[in-house]
Amino acid sequence: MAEVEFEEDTPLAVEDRLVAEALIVDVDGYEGPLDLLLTLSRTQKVDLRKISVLALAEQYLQFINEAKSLRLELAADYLVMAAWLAFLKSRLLLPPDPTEEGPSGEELAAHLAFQLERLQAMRDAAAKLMARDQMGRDFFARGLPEDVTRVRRVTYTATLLDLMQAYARTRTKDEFRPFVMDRDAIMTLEQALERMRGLIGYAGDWTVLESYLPEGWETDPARRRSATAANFAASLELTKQGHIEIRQGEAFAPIQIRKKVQNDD
Amino acid sequence: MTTEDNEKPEVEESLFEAPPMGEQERMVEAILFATAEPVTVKDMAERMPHGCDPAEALVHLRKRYEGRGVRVVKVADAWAIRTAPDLGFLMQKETVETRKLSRAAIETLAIIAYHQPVTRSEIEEIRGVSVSRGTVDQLLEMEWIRFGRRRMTPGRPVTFVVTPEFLDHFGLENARDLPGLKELRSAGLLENRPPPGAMPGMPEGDDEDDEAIGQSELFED
Amino acid sequence: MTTEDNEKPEVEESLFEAPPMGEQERMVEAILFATAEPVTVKDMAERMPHGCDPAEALVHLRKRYEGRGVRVVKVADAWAIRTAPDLGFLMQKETVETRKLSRAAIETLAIIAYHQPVTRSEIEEIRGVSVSRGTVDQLLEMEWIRFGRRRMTPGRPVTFVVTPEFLDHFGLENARDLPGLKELRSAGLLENRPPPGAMPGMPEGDDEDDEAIGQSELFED
Repeated sequence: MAEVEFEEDTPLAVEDRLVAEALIVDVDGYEGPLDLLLTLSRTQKVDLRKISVLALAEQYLQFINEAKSLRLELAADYLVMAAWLAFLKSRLLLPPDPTEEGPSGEELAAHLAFQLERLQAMRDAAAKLMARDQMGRDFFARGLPEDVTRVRRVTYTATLLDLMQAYARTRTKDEFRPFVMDRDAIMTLEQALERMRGLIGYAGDWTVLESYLPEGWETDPARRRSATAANFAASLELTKQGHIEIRQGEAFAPIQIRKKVQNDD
Repeated sequence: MTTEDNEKPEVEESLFEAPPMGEQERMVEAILFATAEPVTVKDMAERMPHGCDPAEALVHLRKRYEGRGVRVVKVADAWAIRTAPDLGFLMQKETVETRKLSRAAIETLAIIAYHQPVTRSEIEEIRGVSVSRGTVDQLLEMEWIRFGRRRMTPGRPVTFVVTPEFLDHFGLENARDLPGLKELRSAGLLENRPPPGAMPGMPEGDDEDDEAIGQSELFED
Repeated sequence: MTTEDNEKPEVEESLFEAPPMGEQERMVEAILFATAEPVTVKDMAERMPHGCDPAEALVHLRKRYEGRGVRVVKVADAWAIRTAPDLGFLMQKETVETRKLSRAAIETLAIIAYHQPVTRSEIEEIRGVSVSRGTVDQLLEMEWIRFGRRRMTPGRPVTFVVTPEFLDHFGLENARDLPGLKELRSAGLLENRPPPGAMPGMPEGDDEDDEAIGQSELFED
């Protein structure tokens, strides 16, 4: 549905209505044509089910004419109702024309009668409702309620993922790995390679490979073994890549490395 | 007062020893006295020891207070204690001035109560005039009506229904107890009879406008 | 407690027929129920029809409520209906609400879990913001962290470590089982953000130092 369009129309419609309602007040305080019809119908002094709609239509049209002659301003819906009732009256008076389309005069009259009866019924129901015992007037609730103390126990929780994400937030460095994951006596080839690449630039002369062991790895035998092996493998790799030269005087002699001097030969 | 006949004592007792029914009645009594708002059976059961049957205790309690200065009343699916209506004269100090409702508001309230769930345009058709925003707002604010489900018709208009607060205020156990409801229904006066052809004063186009307003504004938050 | 002796019932009765005592009891019951404060006998008498004896009605009412869920009690020189003391437990409604830990708390917890034992100033260094007392207190109260040994550095600051309850909650056998960030990343649980150029307070070179400390001190007990 074209709601947007309706919304745009709304403020006007409400305003129109307020204006219309203000005018209705001018017509003797009737709440609208249906209210006026219901009031008029009471003059027939019969059960609403047996009401003569034709007579009611005549009454209404007469009322409207009087109001007009008094130059009372009539709200549009009163006039619309008057036109409709005039049409209904003609339908009710003329013999039914089988060629004519739409509901018959009787059907329209019956519905109007139903509307009046229903409105009256709702007014009666409203009166009965308001006549009931009402709380705070006829009967009363507890005046001195005892507070139900809401013992609100708040438990806090978090998931492992929350924990991880929180940690990631504080430590977003890409290379960061929690140290608890490190096997503490292992130096990998990658680590050694990375480290030696940085150091080799400073080693112009032959240096014993063992002196490249990282600080803190020389004393513990396991660490020393791992670091030595990693450094050795890294040296071979760097030699292969042409960054350094490597030599060993004899079996079990210290292994020495030095930065390869470009265009040495 | 006890329930050994129609319950399954062997099952219940084997799990927990529920307090005797007399004790349960005392508990329900204390709970209902302590609050101004109706309390649901579920709520009572949550506060009472395991294995209690507040619904049964309520039956006993209700009987106990018959003819007394206060009564045990049912409001929708909850229970409350209220003073007997014939003693209202004693409570002048407690009387709360309710805002005077306009005739339009009273009629609108009655139409919602008897026709619920009902759309705004249906209310307007019954009353023959448009329903002002203020009227509906006032009833909503008093918490006597609330929004019901949307009607599954074009425009999906919202409907209005009455609340437990409404029932409580008018001393009704549920909306079926509305005075004269049966008679109105059997007389066909609660039917939503479509008019044969277009009715004057209620052009169809306007109705849809209203509903569009309702839809966009009512459930915005 | 009753006043029949020192009043002049013969005079009153001659003027008005007071309601039967049963009715008076109902009235007192309704008044005590609906009034927001304890009510004095004088106040009751003023509200009730002429010739009533609220003091006597109170005696009956009080007896009626003996052993019930509520009692008629005297408060200073006035009367009120109150819950029987043994049913006070019904006036509590325990609701357990589970909330997510605040960002500050979860970050602090994560740092403790990964770096334990860790001092408050180390946590602050890693988070880059100060850690509030409340946050640490909350974690201590939840029994997810506890105090570890004091660090043997100037000031001998206390350290924090996680507890078995923490491990239990997160389904970890020990803190070493905490997944590394790389694992989380490869599992797609963390977005692979480009690393920020420099972490405040955490120059890159320091990292290895940190780890070395952690390694030697971790899980010392």
